[in-house]
Amino acid sequence: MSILALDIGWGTTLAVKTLVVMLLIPLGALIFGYVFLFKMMAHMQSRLGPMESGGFHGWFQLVGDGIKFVQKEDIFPEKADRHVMALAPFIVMLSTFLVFLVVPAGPRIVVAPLDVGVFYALAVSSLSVIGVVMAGWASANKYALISALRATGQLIAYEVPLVLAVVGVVIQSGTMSLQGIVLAQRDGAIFGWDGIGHPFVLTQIVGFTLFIVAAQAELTQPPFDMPVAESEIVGGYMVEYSGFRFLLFFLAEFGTAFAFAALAATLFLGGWALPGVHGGAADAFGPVVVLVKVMFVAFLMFWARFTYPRMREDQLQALAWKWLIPIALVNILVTGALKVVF
Amino acid sequence: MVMREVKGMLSGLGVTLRTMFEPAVTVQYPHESEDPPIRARGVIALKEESCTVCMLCCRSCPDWCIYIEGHKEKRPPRREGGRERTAGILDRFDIDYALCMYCGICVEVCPFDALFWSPEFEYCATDIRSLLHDKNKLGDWMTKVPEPGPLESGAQVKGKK
Amino acid sequence: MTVTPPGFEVDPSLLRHLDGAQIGVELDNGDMVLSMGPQHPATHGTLRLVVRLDGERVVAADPVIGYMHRGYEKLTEFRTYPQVTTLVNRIDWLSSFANEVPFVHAAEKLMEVEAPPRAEYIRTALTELARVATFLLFLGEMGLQVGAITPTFYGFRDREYVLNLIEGATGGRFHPNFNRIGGLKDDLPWGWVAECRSAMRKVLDACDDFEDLVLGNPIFEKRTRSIGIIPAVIGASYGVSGSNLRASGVDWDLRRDGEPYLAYRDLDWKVWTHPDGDSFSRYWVRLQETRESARMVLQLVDGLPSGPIMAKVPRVIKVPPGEVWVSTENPLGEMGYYVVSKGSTGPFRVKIRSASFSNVSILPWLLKGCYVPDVISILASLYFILGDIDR
Amino acid sequence: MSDEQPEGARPTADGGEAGGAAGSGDGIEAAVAPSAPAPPALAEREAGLLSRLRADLGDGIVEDGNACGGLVVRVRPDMWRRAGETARDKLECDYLSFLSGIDWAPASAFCGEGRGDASTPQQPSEMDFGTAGSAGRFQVFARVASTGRHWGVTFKCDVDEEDPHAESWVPVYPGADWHERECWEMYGIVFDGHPALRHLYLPSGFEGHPLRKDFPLLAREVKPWPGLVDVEPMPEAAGAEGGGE
Repeated sequence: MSILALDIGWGTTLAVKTLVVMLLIPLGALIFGYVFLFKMMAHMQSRLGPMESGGFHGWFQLVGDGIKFVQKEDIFPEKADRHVMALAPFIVMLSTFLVFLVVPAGPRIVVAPLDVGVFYALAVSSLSVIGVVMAGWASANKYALISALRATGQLIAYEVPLVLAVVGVVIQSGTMSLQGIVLAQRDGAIFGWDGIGHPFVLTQIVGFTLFIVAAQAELTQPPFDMPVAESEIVGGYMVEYSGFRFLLFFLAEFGTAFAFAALAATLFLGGWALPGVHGGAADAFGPVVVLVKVMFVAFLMFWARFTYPRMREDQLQALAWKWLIPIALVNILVTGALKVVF
Repeated sequence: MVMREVKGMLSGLGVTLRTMFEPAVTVQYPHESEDPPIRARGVIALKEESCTVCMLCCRSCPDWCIYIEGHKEKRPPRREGGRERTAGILDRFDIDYALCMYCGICVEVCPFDALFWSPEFEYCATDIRSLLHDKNKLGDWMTKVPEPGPLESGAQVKGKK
Repeated sequence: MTVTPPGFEVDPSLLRHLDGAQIGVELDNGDMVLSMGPQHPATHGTLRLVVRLDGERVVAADPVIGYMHRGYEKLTEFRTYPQVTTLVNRIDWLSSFANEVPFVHAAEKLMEVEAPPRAEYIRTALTELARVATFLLFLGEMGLQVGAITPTFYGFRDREYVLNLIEGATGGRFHPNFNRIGGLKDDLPWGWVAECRSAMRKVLDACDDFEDLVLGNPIFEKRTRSIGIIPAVIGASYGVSGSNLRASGVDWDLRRDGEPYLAYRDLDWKVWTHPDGDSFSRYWVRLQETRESARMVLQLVDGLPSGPIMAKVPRVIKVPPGEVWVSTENPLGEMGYYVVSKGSTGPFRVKIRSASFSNVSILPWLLKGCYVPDVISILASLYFILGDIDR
Repeated sequence: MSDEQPEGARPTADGGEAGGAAGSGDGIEAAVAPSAPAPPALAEREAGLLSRLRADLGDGIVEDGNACGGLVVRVRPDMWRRAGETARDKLECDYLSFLSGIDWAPASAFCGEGRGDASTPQQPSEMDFGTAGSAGRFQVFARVASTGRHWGVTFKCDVDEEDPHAESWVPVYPGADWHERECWEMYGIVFDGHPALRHLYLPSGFEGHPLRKDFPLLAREVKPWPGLVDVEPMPEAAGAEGGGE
């Protein structure tokens, strides 16, 4: 077991890798939260966003919020089911951590280069539904209950298009391991011309849009934010949480956004691969490249989040079953046929 | 039909993107502040000399938030043969800004033009009791009372305050 | 004596929407009674909506109001006429100038006093500015209720220009207190007309932004088309008025059809109606009316006559005995005052007819059989102000 | 139901009542202004409405009046719902503007004096009635309008003081539900035929009917009037209440 070819024993590498991942999520969530939720949203609404805390452009705002939440009291309603309610945020957080294990950030920088990478990532990402339902049911609050039921319907309904959107990529790259997909995109060629490799977003544009739309629904972001629709059910399943557990939910929300953006960047935009960069340099620049691509994908998702109103439950289900899934199937058919022909 | 929907979705995105690159409208208050127009009703200033303690402002205030106490004093007659005049002297003139609704009836109803509006608004206080401004505090506000601005063309200029 | 509110005893004949649901069966099907409010983000203030749900469908809704009741009609009996105008513009605090106009007209009618033309023009301009300010807030805020966060900030930003205009002329942003019986307190400051023209152009651009961002958005259309349909006849019998009734196809606008008041007859403007009567058409009608009002203000400012702004009125106002009913077209609907005077310096009895009171009284009928998210979009589209309901 | 009483002693013909005590014309102190000239006769449109109403209700109309151009019709209490139906069907008044009550008792008889509070306007102390008069202290009045024809009528009907009852308009205009609940809560007038007469604005345990003239306005009872202090009267005004009283 080695990282960057330094073999430093099994135990320590595992510790280093888990430490890196444990650091990655809060950091990623903070950066996402600050850049998109504060600054970009503010400027889109012709205001400045936080400017005071931390001097230059209020960078300390989110960290300050985090500290505030940590020192707040953790309240459990009297009729609530304490243990289930206490455990829920950790389950939602768990699914975010597990997704990062397979996302490669360089030729050799990956926590676990699984061969069934994509399959594993999508399977694990659906764990958060359990956490949401636990939170909604256990907090003995009518609004939370409605929100939990809505969340189940929505998250399950959008697992299917999410997976189908990825199948096109798997067909084209021939492998399910994320590392393999990235390499396929770097070395591939579009009908012979391999100037910039073959980022699947060009040929899989339908798959990419489906993935973004389905990921938006997985993250319960507008236009699909019924479970946390503040004007209808006041904060949804998080309504009874406070203090550290609410912080966990918040971090989980942005961590998952970071994870899905990373997945989309890896599957469709070629992960850490840059057209002219090979060997050792790829290792050095890899993470930066991935971060830039993740930021771009996240920009698309948050852009939709700040523009669109939210749909109603039945419209949302209708969109998933009547539109997204048929389109995904057609996309797979076309990709398969072209794969056979070329 | 679908094209109209897609166009609708994209035009919405266009609006938010365009606004993102336009300058924000926020005025960062403590550092830079928007100065209120001349006529803004921020605080009421009292010119003590012209007040004759006639209690009209106190009577016509809907919120009953003006407290006045005065007494009578003898004044030498204006002409030497004339009889002595009695003039009202103000002991206490408080306006309780915790109750005041800034309607301006007192300023308008005062027959001796002793009350003026000033656009000054930075007099918030931590303790509600200190919102009861007494005579001299209202006197200090007199320095902040601006000259009434020129009127729009076509207005009939009257000597109104 | 506790009386079960109507709709909470199960009467299957009324619930025509719910043919499928297992309503009317004697066994207690465990409907959930959900209380939305009085602290609820969608209820514009302190309206409490007790809703009986079957799953997410509303079986019966009973609005509970009165949290904001200040007892205005009792207060007016202890106030003189100038004091009542400062009291009365706090009923619909978003368009506060427009509240004073009918009361001042009622007093002027009783005293047979005519405000000079310049005062009438400035009053019309400020009423239409109040309408633009209220509707801009609605256009933004309806987006928020249906889920889009961004339009709210556009609404507030553009409303700021209009409020600065009102503050420049009257001294107060929210409560101008500029109306006097017989005219206005003061004339416009220098440069107000030019500023007004530029502000109105910004408002017209803002309306186009709202058209693209909210009205054209298919999701918004899905969320509001054919939701909360008010047929014209039922709407009128409940006393629904203003844009809500015009959205149901009733071509009735007091500025044009009622007794001529202010300077509306000198302007050319159009009354907008929409046949459907659903939430979408209410939004659409208000968007067109904002544009119409902005154009009206431009016409008013161009044709502003010169002259005095205050008629000859005694210093202490005593209104001769008599009764009068004056109602005007406020942004929220028909607002009217039935003033009974007995010749004293204050009114004997003032019946305040506020628009939102009747607009909201249709909710129990309207909300039967719709989903919880629809309740929110219907509440937002009716656009009521709590001060207006509770008086 | 109060039977048909002969007109109140005071002639309440169309013209304004005769002025009360001669105006003492000082300060806020109340006086009834000299009686206004008789308001112009009803415009022909209102007169047309009145004739159509009279044709249908016949002697149900006790008296009609002109409130600055608006038509006011007082109907017998037992014809109240019938008047509503006539307005809705015959006069196409599909729009219910409002429905409320009036308490004609003189306000100064109950509260306001004795505390030297000169800022409250002093209403005349004897009981007289507005346009189209009234038989007793309480009255229910409503206004209906026609969205198509752009005209409107105000109806009034008397309500007995000891046992205030009135027919409910809910079957005629469903919108009257809330108006009647408010009127019951504020004046104590019970509406027969109303589906669920319960509190609208006031908390359920509230006793008393606030809008009645004998119900004190507590805000003005609790706080002493700040103008009570020993003070020099305004020079040119004839001594309103003189030096400190």
